[in-house]
Amino acid sequence: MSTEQQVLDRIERARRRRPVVREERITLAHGSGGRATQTLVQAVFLDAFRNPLLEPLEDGATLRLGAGEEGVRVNLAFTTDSYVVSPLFFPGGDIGDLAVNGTVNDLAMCGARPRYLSAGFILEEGLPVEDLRRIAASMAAAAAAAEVEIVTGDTKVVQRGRADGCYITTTGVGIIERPVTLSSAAARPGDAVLVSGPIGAHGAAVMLARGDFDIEAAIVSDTAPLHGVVAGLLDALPGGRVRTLRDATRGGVATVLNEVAAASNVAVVLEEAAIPVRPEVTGVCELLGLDPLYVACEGRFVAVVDGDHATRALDALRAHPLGEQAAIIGTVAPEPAAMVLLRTAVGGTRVVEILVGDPLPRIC
Amino acid sequence: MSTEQQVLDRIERARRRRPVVREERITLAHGSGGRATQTLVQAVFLDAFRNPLLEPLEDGATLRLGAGEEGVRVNLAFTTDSYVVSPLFFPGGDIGDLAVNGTVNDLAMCGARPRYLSAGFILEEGLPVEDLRRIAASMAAAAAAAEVEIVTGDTKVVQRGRADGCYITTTGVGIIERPVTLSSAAARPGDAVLVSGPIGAHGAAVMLARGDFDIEAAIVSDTAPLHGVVAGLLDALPGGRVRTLRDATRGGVATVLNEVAAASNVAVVLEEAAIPVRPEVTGVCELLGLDPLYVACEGRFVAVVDGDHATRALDALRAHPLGEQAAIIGTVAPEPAAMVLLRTAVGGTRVVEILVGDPLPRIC
Amino acid sequence: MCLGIPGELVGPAGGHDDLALVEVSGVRRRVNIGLLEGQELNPGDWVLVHVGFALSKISEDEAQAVLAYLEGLGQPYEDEIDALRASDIT
Amino acid sequence: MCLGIPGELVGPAGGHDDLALVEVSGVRRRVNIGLLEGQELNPGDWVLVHVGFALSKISEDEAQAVLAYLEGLGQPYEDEIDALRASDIT
Amino acid sequence: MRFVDEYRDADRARALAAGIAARCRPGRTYAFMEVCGGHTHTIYKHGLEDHLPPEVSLVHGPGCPVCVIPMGRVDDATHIAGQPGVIMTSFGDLLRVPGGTGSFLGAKAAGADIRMVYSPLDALKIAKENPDRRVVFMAIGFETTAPSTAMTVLRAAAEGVPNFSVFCNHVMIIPAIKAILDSPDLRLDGFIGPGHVSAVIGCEPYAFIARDYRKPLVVAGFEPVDILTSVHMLLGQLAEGRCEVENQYARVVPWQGNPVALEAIGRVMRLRPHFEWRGLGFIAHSALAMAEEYAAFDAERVFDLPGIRVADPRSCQCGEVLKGVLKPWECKVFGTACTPETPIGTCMVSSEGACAAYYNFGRFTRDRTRGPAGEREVSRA
Amino acid sequence: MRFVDEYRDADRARALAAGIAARCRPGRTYAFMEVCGGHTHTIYKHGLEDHLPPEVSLVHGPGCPVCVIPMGRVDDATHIAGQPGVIMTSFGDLLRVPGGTGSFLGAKAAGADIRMVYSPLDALKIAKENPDRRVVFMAIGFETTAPSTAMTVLRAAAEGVPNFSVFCNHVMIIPAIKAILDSPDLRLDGFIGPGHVSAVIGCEPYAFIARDYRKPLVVAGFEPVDILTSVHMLLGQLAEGRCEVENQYARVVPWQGNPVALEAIGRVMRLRPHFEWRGLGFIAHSALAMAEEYAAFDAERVFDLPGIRVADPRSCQCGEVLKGVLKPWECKVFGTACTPETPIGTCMVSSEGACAAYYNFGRFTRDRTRGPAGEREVSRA
Ligand code: SF4
Ligand code: SF4
Ligand SMILES: [Mg+2]
Ligand SMILES: [Mg+2]
Ligand SMILES: [Mg+2]
Ligand SMILES: [Mg+2]
Ligand SMILES: [Mg+2]
Ligand SMILES: [Mg+2]
Ligand SMILES: [Mg+2]
Ligand SMILES: [Mg+2]
Ligand SMILES: [Mg+2]
Ligand SMILES: [Mg+2]
Repeated sequence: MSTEQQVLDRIERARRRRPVVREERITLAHGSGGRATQTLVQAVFLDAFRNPLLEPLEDGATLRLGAGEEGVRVNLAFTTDSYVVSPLFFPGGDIGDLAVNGTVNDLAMCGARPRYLSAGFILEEGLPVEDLRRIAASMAAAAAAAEVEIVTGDTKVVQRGRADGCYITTTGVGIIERPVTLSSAAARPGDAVLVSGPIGAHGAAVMLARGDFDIEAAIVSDTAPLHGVVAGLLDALPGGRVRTLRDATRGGVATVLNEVAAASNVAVVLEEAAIPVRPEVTGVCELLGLDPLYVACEGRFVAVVDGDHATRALDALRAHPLGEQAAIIGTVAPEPAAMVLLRTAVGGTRVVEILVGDPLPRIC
Repeated sequence: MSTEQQVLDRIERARRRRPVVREERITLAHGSGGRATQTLVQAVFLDAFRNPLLEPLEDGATLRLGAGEEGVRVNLAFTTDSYVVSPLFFPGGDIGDLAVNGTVNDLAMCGARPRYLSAGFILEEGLPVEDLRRIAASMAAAAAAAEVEIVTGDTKVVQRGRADGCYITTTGVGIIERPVTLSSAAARPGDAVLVSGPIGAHGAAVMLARGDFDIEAAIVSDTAPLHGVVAGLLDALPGGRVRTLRDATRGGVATVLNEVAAASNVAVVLEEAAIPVRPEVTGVCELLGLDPLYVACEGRFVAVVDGDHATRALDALRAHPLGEQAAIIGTVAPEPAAMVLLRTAVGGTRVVEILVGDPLPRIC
Repeated sequence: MCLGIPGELVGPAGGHDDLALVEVSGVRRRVNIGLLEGQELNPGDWVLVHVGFALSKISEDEAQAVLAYLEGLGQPYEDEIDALRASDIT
Repeated sequence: MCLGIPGELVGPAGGHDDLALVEVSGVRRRVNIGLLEGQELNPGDWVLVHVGFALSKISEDEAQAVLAYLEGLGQPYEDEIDALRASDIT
Repeated sequence: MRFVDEYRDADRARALAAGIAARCRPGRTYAFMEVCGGHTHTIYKHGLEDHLPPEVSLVHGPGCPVCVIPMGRVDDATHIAGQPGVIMTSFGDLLRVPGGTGSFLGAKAAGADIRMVYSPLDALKIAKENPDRRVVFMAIGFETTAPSTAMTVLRAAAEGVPNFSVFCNHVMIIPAIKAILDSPDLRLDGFIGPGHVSAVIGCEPYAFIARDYRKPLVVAGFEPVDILTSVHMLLGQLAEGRCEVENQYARVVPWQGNPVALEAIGRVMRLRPHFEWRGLGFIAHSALAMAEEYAAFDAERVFDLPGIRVADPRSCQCGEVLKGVLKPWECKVFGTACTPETPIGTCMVSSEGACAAYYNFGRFTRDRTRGPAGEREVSRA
Repeated sequence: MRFVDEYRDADRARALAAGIAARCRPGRTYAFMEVCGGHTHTIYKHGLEDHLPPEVSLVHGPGCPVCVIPMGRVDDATHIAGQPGVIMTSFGDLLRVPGGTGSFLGAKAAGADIRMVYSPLDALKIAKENPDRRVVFMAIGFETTAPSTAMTVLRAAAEGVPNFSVFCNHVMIIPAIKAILDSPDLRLDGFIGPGHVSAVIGCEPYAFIARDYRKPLVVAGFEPVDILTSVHMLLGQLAEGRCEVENQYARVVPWQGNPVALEAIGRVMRLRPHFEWRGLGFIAHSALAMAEEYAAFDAERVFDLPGIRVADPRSCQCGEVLKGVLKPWECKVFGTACTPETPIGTCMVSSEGACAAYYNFGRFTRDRTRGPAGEREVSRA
């Protein structure tokens, strides 16, 4: 083994070490959705709460409930997300439909039919009531579109300067009606990796909406409920042929696929040229020195499916309006385990790391 | 009818009018848990989200889920609360156990056995990681004590000055194993009203912990999980004899009982001398001009039970360590409907209104 | 606003000369006693506290006098007391 | 840091004289063109944008020259191109 | 609680009720004004009217400090609160007081830094902790509270706290009582005198009421038994044909008041030639301003104030309520448009305001034919 | 994207790869230093080494502006950021740069107001929007960036923005290259010249490299085809025995540079006698300070700075990496203790730092026997 190889192996061992939070204080990086978030969640929360349902750290937990003595079971998906996006309103959406769609999508990623949502509001003193009405109206519209009901909630108000207008935490309950075995740990060599549409629009739209960069572009958020397009995919590839579903939110496609590669102990090999990105999103990323692979989507997901049925999966995605521009973007290989590689457009190969640091604006 | 009577009737009609938010901006009063919160929730959220499960605005929603074709049902309680208490740590507890107990208690108030929690964290940049560890540890301890598991979660970080250290939103799922018909609308004339212990300790402890008032007193929060003492009560009075359970959090006993009186269209008549309040809590209230009836508890609930079984209910409560100082504090009368009256210690009778305005410190 | 609370002096408070510690039902607060300058104040004395200031020293004798006034009500008072003792109101 | 992005001048931007609007893949940003003082700039011209300033005007001719250089690689280039055209890599 | 519980005793209250009933002359009615909002609060909070026979009615007076602030002064305060770098401090009661341009609560929601304090000393502390901000204390209150403000200013001056000032709205009870006595449309049989004001000013200043207007006055404490005792004492004076100033609250009120407090007021403040009272109009020599010597601490001089008089809302009848001419429920908007949640008048804001006290506590205590579970009938028997 | 996509074309890259391989003399190896961190970034981000034959190796140079900032300067900046009323602004790359007393990210978490900007003009805008705050721009960068800082200071002076200042850390590439050429332990066959620096300074300043040190240099653009072309051109010079400064990036780089930019630097800044470079030590005349004339905008004069030299962590080998003496993975802490998440050295922070670029993008591109799905073997065939 060459010296360099030894170094690389040493790195891989370091990457698999028990995560430790080294910082004394929470920084924005801990909310990036990338490595620092993972570290914090694992070293603080998982460590304290450890139980078999939480442990996989999937988009949601799957609850298997017994119904009395009959031994009949109901399988539920249960997931929560807090939404702190700034600004509250942005092209293509607002914190309200984001809070509904985001949680609906996490349920969909568990293979569940989303049914019920709760909504906890933390409002900042001074928020215009009219803004809150708009947010509530767009939550209602998003809930109707996703066929879920908001059945319980809570409202708190904090002093001016203790929030940013409005934070919303939605929690979803969905019913898992199909016999799915979806898991980030289920990807196998030979599988195909698909994305349901062009990536990065949500994050780019929110960044521009903040106005900090003085950039104008016709980019609208991709926020949308994904349970419909997911249902089509699951119906087209029954019997465990869909291995993994992950919506590519904070941290983007790169981060989600790193999590899949690590959990499944496989390599994911992406084809740069195959990854759909809208030109305007590319433009914003070039201007700001960002990589679209790390920019959040709120209506796009990554699917790992049986490689033999990749085109059927693609057809199923494309049959739905929200999957019209779906693409096969890569494959799963046995090695190098726990890594994502990218064959670049220019013909090279490089590593795609999980998002590190870089506190981008709050995008969800 | 006397002129005065006409005025009073006019007022009652006004009180029942469709709520309207008159303010242009959210104020702290909208988070008080009292009248302004009710108005906001009804005029904005209920109006936008309206559905039969949300409509009663109980502590949680009851979900009746079918299990496949067999027609077997699982009844779940589903509830959410956001916790924004300041300071994060206070005598007797912290935001962590509060966030677990508060949601466990809302499930218990639905007659459910609490099972699963989600936790959404909104962290402020700069929060000491050590504080977060303490909070997570106390959540874990509270979850263990309440026999629930935290099975899914989310972590966001907002910029310094956009939160107050840490906000937590917990959502709970519980299983309703008994054939209960608990509802705020179920109180009937002749029923007895009980409280599970001395009131107001939590709110008083948090107010003092802020240090704004330069007051010292040996008051610790009453935060505790109530499902155990509730279970004892439900077992002692089966068959719908327990009409209503409400934990007396924001807005205190006065507000909760006003909600019950309004929903059930009955009068609740309280006996001031019978209401348990610790002397120190009385002292703080006197010094600050507060009424303990409006001060929050986080480990106390109000029960409305069949009047014929009031003492059995009292015995059941007192049999549990968290109900040792339970008391029968009043009765339900037919008239004046939708009102709470108090027979004062000095022998008079007065109205007890729902909490209005008065932005007390954030206590939950 | 004109809220005044009787509190027991339990001793001097740290810091300023004008500050004393007052206790109400086991609850302690520092109050300014500058308005009682010239009056003798000892632990165990009671004062009336208003917006953080001791406004007045409470006279135990006068306090008893109010209650004594009731005894002086004479017959109506006795009758009432008897009636009350006879009935048993929960 | 030394990130420079080619953008097309699409016209003057509001406000200051030194500001112009630049477009990159349909994305517009105001940039300061003060560093190109004395050079003729017209809509349709391309500039290199660095930290909000146009640092250089891009020469189309020179841009073509780089690509033309490849043609000059001669045989190895032709061979390679043929080989590539023959294989079909997904 | 000592000096509290013993004055809330039901047995004593019922005995007094019997004594009061016994002192009423058949066929005659009695109207006593409780001058002070604190008394109004006690009366309603404890349901004291249940202990009074129908012959005795209590009339609420002008002594609620929050209620008498005119809208223009609230607007001035809101204006100050909106100046750059200002921290406005006030007692919690003021938050919802409506001015012409909204309330503190609204201004706070719109961005002003307005903080509640328990004591003027807390405001001074905030000033010391925030040397780069200008901290203003919105001072309200009768003679009870003015000494605390004065002492705070003296301390600010002694310690040299340059960023602290007081927006002085202290008012005085005697001119207000005089205005009421001079109003033609009110028939009163006596006064329940303001106990805590008297702790400062003593009992002497009320002498003219007994002497010139021939009305008895009993300086009263704030517990239920205090008030019932005072009513009993007033009935006693009337029965015996006396007309005096008596002191029921001698445990707290020395006959001569508190000379230290009076001196502090005298040093720091001066009498205003006149001052507007909400609903009552301008009353001469009825309020205090900061003295010239303490101009540096006077928010009225530190800030440019709009100082615009704002007429009360047309529907507002607070003036009549403050004078005792109208019962709260006789105001046309009471309990419908004007509620504690959305007050139109000031009397609906403070818990010492007659309208708020009546709305929050009192609305079932008088003239209700149906009692809650028949209880009121019992307690009045 | 125009002027981008055509330089990322796989066909062109493969043709160049073939051309490069063809120009390598059997048995000989070639080491070229890409001076600029932007080039390092491109090389790894696009996996360009896959297109190079084993005979050609690229050596990463000192041209990463974030990497060369010494710890003491970071501490000075953090000190400024901690002064009352200060808003510190900087490019995002600087957030995680470790100083002796922590990073901006840590200082921000602890309460400092530190804001990312895209342009120094944004910092000036923040200053105008916050007249009561002191806004400091942490200026870093080579000659590419110095003109933007200079123009911003000229605008601040013209508009009279008194609360704006610049903490000037601009460095110059020529002295650094010279330091490397003078170091004994490095064998280089030529230089890939920094394209964007050259857009300002032109190509003439590199003449001494070809003339005195006999090393060819090709000023290169930042797209993959640019870099491969430059390597091809360097091999061409070597094959032909030439040793010249050539300009591959003529579409952007005029031979004489940008005279307006140079003039702006000349007006606003002056050469420092010496400046410390992280890992490289003090280099004479290698950096710019604000000129006397613009002292009012010079954070080094506006603020008292600790100015303490802080030794690099013992385990840090950034100096060797910046000089090209060590490959990133030869540093003992690389990828274990030092990662982009927890950088020990600066080279692990910026995406232009060799360690970060190698860690994030490169760790599977060289010397891996097993390729992903056998693909790398194919692409190199
Ligand atoms: S009801 Fe309102 S407006 Fe009418 S007198 Fe009372 S406070 Fe004034
Ligand atoms: S691995 Fe870290 S310490 Fe070592 S040279 Fe690279 S940046 Fe410096
Ligand atoms: Mg997800
Ligand atoms: Mg989730
Ligand atoms: Mg999610
Ligand atoms: Mg709630
Ligand atoms: Mg509840
Ligand atoms: Mg709840
Ligand atoms: Mg609750
Ligand atoms: Mg999440
Ligand atoms: Mg009054
Ligand atoms: Mg370098």
